[in-house]
Amino acid sequence: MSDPELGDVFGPSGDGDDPELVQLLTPEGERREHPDYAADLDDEAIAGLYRDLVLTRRIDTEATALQRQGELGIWASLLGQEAAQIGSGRAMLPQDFAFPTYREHGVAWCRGVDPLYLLGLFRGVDQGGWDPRETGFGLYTIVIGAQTLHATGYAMGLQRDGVVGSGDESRDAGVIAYFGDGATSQGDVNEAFIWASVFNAPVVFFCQNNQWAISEPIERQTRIPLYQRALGFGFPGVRVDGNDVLACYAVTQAALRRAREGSGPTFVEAYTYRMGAHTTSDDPTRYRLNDELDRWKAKDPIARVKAYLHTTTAADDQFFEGVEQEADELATHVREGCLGMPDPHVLDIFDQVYAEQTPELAEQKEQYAAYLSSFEGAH
Amino acid sequence: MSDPELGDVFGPSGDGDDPELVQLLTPEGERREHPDYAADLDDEAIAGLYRDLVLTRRIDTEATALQRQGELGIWASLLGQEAAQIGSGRAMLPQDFAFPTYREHGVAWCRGVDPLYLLGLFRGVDQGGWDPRETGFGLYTIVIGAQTLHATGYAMGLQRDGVVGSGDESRDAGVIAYFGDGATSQGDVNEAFIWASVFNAPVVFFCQNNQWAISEPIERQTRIPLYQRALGFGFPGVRVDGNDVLACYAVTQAALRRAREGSGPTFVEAYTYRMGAHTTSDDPTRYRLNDELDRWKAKDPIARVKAYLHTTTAADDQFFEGVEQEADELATHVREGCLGMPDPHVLDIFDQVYAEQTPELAEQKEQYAAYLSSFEGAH
Amino acid sequence: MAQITMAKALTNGLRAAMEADPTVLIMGEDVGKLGGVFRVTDGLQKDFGEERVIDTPLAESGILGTAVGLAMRGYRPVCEIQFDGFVYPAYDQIVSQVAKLHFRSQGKLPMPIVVRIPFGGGIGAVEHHSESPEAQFAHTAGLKVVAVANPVDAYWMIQQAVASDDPVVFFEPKRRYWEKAELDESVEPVPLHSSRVVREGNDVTVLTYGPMVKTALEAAIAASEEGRSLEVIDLRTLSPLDMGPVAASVRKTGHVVVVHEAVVNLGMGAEIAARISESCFYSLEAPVLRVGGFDTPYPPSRVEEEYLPDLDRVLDAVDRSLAF
Amino acid sequence: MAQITMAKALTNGLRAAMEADPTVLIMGEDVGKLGGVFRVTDGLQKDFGEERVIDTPLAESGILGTAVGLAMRGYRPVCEIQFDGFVYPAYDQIVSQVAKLHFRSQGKLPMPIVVRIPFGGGIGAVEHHSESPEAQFAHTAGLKVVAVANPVDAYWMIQQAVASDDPVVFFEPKRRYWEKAELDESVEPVPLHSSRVVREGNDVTVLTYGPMVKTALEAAIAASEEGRSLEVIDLRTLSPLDMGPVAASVRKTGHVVVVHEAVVNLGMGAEIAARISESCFYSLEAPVLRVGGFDTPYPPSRVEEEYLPDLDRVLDAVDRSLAF
Ligand SMILES: Cc1ncc(C[n+]2csc(CCOP(=O)(O)OP(=O)(O)O)c2C)c(N)n1
Ligand SMILES: Cc1ncc(C[n+]2csc(CCOP(=O)(O)OP(=O)(O)O)c2C)c(N)n1
Ligand SMILES: [Mg+2]
Ligand SMILES: [Mg+2]
Repeated sequence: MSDPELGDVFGPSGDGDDPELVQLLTPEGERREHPDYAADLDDEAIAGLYRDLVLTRRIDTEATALQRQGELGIWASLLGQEAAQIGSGRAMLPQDFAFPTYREHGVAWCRGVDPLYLLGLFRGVDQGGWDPRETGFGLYTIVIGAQTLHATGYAMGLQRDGVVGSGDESRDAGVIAYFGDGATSQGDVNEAFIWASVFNAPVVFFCQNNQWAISEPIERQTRIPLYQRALGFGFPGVRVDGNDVLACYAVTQAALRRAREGSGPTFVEAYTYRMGAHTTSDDPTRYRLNDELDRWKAKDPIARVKAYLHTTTAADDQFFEGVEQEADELATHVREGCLGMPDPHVLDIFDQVYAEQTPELAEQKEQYAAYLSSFEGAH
Repeated sequence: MSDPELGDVFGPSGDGDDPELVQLLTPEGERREHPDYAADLDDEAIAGLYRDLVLTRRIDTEATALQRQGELGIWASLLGQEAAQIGSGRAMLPQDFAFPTYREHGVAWCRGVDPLYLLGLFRGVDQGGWDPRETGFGLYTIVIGAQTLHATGYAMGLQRDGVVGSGDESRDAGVIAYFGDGATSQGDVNEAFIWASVFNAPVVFFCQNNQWAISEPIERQTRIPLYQRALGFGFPGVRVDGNDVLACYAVTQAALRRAREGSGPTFVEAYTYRMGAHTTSDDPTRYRLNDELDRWKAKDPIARVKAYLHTTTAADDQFFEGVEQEADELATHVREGCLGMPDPHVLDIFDQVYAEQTPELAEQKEQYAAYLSSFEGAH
Repeated sequence: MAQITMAKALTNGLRAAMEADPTVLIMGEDVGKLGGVFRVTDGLQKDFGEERVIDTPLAESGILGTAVGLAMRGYRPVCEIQFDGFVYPAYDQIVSQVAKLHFRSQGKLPMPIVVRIPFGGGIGAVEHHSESPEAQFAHTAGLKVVAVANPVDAYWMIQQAVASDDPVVFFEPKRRYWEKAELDESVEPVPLHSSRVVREGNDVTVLTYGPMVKTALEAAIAASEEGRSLEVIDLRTLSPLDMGPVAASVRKTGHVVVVHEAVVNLGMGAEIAARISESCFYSLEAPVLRVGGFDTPYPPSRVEEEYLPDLDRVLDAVDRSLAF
Repeated sequence: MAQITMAKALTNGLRAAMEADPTVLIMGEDVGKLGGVFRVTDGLQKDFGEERVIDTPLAESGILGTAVGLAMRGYRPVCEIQFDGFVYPAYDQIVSQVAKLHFRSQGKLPMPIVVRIPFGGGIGAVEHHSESPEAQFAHTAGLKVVAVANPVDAYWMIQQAVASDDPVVFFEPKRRYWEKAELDESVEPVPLHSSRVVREGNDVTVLTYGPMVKTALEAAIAASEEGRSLEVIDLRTLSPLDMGPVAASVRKTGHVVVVHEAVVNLGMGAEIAARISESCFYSLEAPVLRVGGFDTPYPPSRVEEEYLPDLDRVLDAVDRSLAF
């Protein structure tokens, strides 16, 4: 047994020219080749991704502003992580299913979830109003890591439904479990790895390593690169430039294909950065330095796509203006929708606990309704 | 991303001539060299290990018999796992600390715990009467995996006490966490790996892969060799022939040294076999075949040491007879001690809940005592 | 009619549920070839295959967490927890996910999951094998909780629990697994969430469930020899509680004793006592008395007989109630 | 004397505990540089170093499990759980290890661990950030459970909890973190496990703890304007309960209302109601009434004001009690 040299195992710094990091588009907007991965996207499709990125960021900006104005209780910004989310989200087929954390606004966008639903949750109107079955997008999960087991179970359900490895590409389906770098320390996440490995479940573990879990840097969760975690469980792990939408798309697509074909799980580490605060309640100046932020600003996920598109014919000024205008309209939709959102009624919560209401709870509702109406006379 | 060939990663069959499996003594009793490991034991010391093995097995046989006769509620036999336990247990220094499961009777032996304490637990007299601090041997832990976190925390305590990597070999200490193959699936165990790795804690994770978790074969817990789990967490993993006491000793000693020196955790997979039932309540004929058992019988951990000792001058017939006699005496001690063990008194349990008794509980005790004594007149 | 044990009644009930609905799955540790450590799933893997009877990795959070995903995909997982004391690693998934997903999704994601838990003491086991954690689940909104006391109920209630679109924590009294009764399948079962008078009487109402129903009935027989008439109610459902038969009985007797193995402090008896005094304040001639575990961890098995409520302790409480 | 917030009082109390005893450690998520999401551990890592104030990996079972090992090695870990709803992954380690090791070892392994849990609602948070899980811990023998209601108690009780050789689950009402009070350190604190009359009155006894003490006091003021005199008792300790002051009050008033945020069903109110009717049966002029959460998961924050017990609901219960 030789002592491990930590330097040996700690791996890449995450810079784009590190061979371990899959990158197809440099921060400067230049395309790169990779031996194993290529994005099957023409420039028009890339322009589409650009639009997704911009619109997603706009939702985020608007929501942050609404929170500042007291319209949301809290907001978890995805700033800086748009490429990881749009790239992976667009790699999904309609029959696939995503299990998000609380920050996957870009994936929600790809799944056709109206952003107002996301705002509703952070406003405190409900806990996620969209239909997971219709959208193939699970409810936001706040307990760190819990959804990775749900994803694995769902993937086991796909196996039992015969829609894994059937050879019918229009039916075969896979699952993506989203989670953060911090989440990799939770028992549940590691149990999900074991389950997925043992049952060869069609699930992609998509970890957005944004370098921070609230105030804790990645070193508090691991001493080797996270994608190598998969080695311990017997399935492939890959680190992708999480700010490169093309690479995220290509890597996720390959992993999802593998899943749908019945070749089992894959761990994807999207190496990215949380540009904002953990949530609007957080104050990152207490624990991290500005120059780290500046270094990552230079790797912005949107700027590089824009730079690339400028070198193509797929996008002209009119295109960029059109996207801006769409973003403005979306922002209006988000703002007005948020302000106009009706409050829930307390009596409704009694009906949402069980599929089959209990007499106890029905009685509580009745009594509380009577109590509430006793005030009405008073006004 | 290339598809993983399961054949590539599944690794060795566990046969002695597999290069991945550290072996220093073959089933036939021949010594082997290993590039990384050597047991610093002369033949006399090996004779001592032989004695440990035999006595441990005798405790086990006697306890099983006592259970059959109704004297114990249940017994978890270590049959077949003696070498893993004696080898690792004898590699410990007095200042080290072991965190066992419910099956580490051999380690208990090495730590000087009177076997009667083990029987007391399985008889239902108490939940482990020995003193963990005096013996450096924690209480048996039945909730699978929980003790691996305790071990890691204890190891963090050693770091804070300045007895890790201080250079003073008489003080520097390490910890062993024992657990089974099934336990590797528990969240807690994986969290322990993360903690130990992140804090570089002086802990040896000693997994006795006895191929079964009650009725479930190892394939239900992993699809790669267990020792490779460590790769995913950034510390070394090694697979040792768990039926070879010399190899278990050497590998554990090296791992403990590393721990004490401040070089962090090691995962040791002792590849062995549960020769008996899971416990006396179990019926393995329901789920496994006899020829597997037969194959492992040929690898018996005691027979090979005996065969080796016959080739040396360290052990003559008198020695072997002496060990047998000691074993008989030990069996008598165990049997008589068990039969003579006083039952606990129910009123005592009230005093064992808290360090500082609560008035509530004191009152409950008083009332119950009064209630009990109300029957005394009746007899 | 043939006599059947509770364990076997559960097996038959599960088998019937699996035959009736192909989405019913069984998952847990050792539930396959071994048929579970109590043999409740005996033979089911052989007949329904490994896809429907799943030997899982050894991790309870994983069992419940994957069950959630399977339920989202339209399956009805029946999860076996090997022993009461091993449900805690799954506690988070149960209380924060299983219990809450229907609510979180406003009904879009029902959670038809059954969590089977062999519970209670009296079998001479080592630590963690004799716990009674039912109150903690009953306190968790979003779960339904039941406890069975006899083979007939076991047969029907497990099927009703599997058919329920809500998550049901299903407690099985392991010391009663081998008790027998006649099972007439043609007799219609009562609803899952109903309590039931199992012996009529006039002097004192004894409320209990699971393993203690038998104890209470034995106490009632002993009491009747002394001329005291106990009415015994098997609560059957712990959440929601069915207080109708309870209130009727209390109005008749004015005296109540609640019996369970769990620690008295914040055990089911606390809630029942509170509710009875809310609803039957003027009928009570004595406070509701509670007989149960002391405020200690479950003790080593050599003293469990003295720790557990027994016939004498029930009768003692009856005496105290009547003497109040 | 300076006014101090509850959060700051806790910081000062922890600081004092760490100064008094070098074996005291703080561990949890974000407790270091950030000082915890509520800043309760603000500045402690800077002053006591990373070895004593440990930013842990993100895993609650890991936090409690390693705390057990540290306690075995002679340390006194104070574990922060970031929010109430995140204690469940650590539930197994808490109920099966922390609570039981003293018992298992017959006193050889004391577990001087404090589990700090910011709890309760009213802060407009998303799911899992407003739970009140205290009853589940109070039901667990081997744990001691307290809840603080004001800065002065917070300052002393955290020190008493750290000094305790038994494990203490320490509930901090997060909506009251920024409430202020004067702290005179020269006034001797009362014992940790004692309840206390915080306002005297004659008509109805209001029993509560944690965040609802303030609400109850406000209700008492409002009631006094209508000529009703409420006696408010801050229970402070939930396990063991200190029923002495409670019984004295009930004998005086004959009317009791228990108030907490937790779900009523099997909440602390159930146990308190059961005990009061056991010990004060003839003093009660009405059943003990309970005001608390409905049997639903904690709802979205836009309705939490209506979900949570408030002044009006307390007064309503007071009216109902008096009208009984
Ligand atoms: C079980 C649990 N513990 C603690 C928290 C509080 N918490 C919310 S987010 C967070 C950090 C998560 O970090 P990471 O997984 O890296 O995701 P990120 O927020 O960076 O996207 C923590 C500790 C939680 N939500 N759940
Ligand atoms: C958390 C938990 N779940 C389930 C059990 C029941 N149980 C006891 S031993 C065992 C199998 C353990 O297998 P392994 O870890 O391989 O250890 P071995 O018994 O083979 O030594 C199980 C499932 C338990 N003790 N704890
Ligand atoms: Mg992160
Ligand atoms: Mg095993």
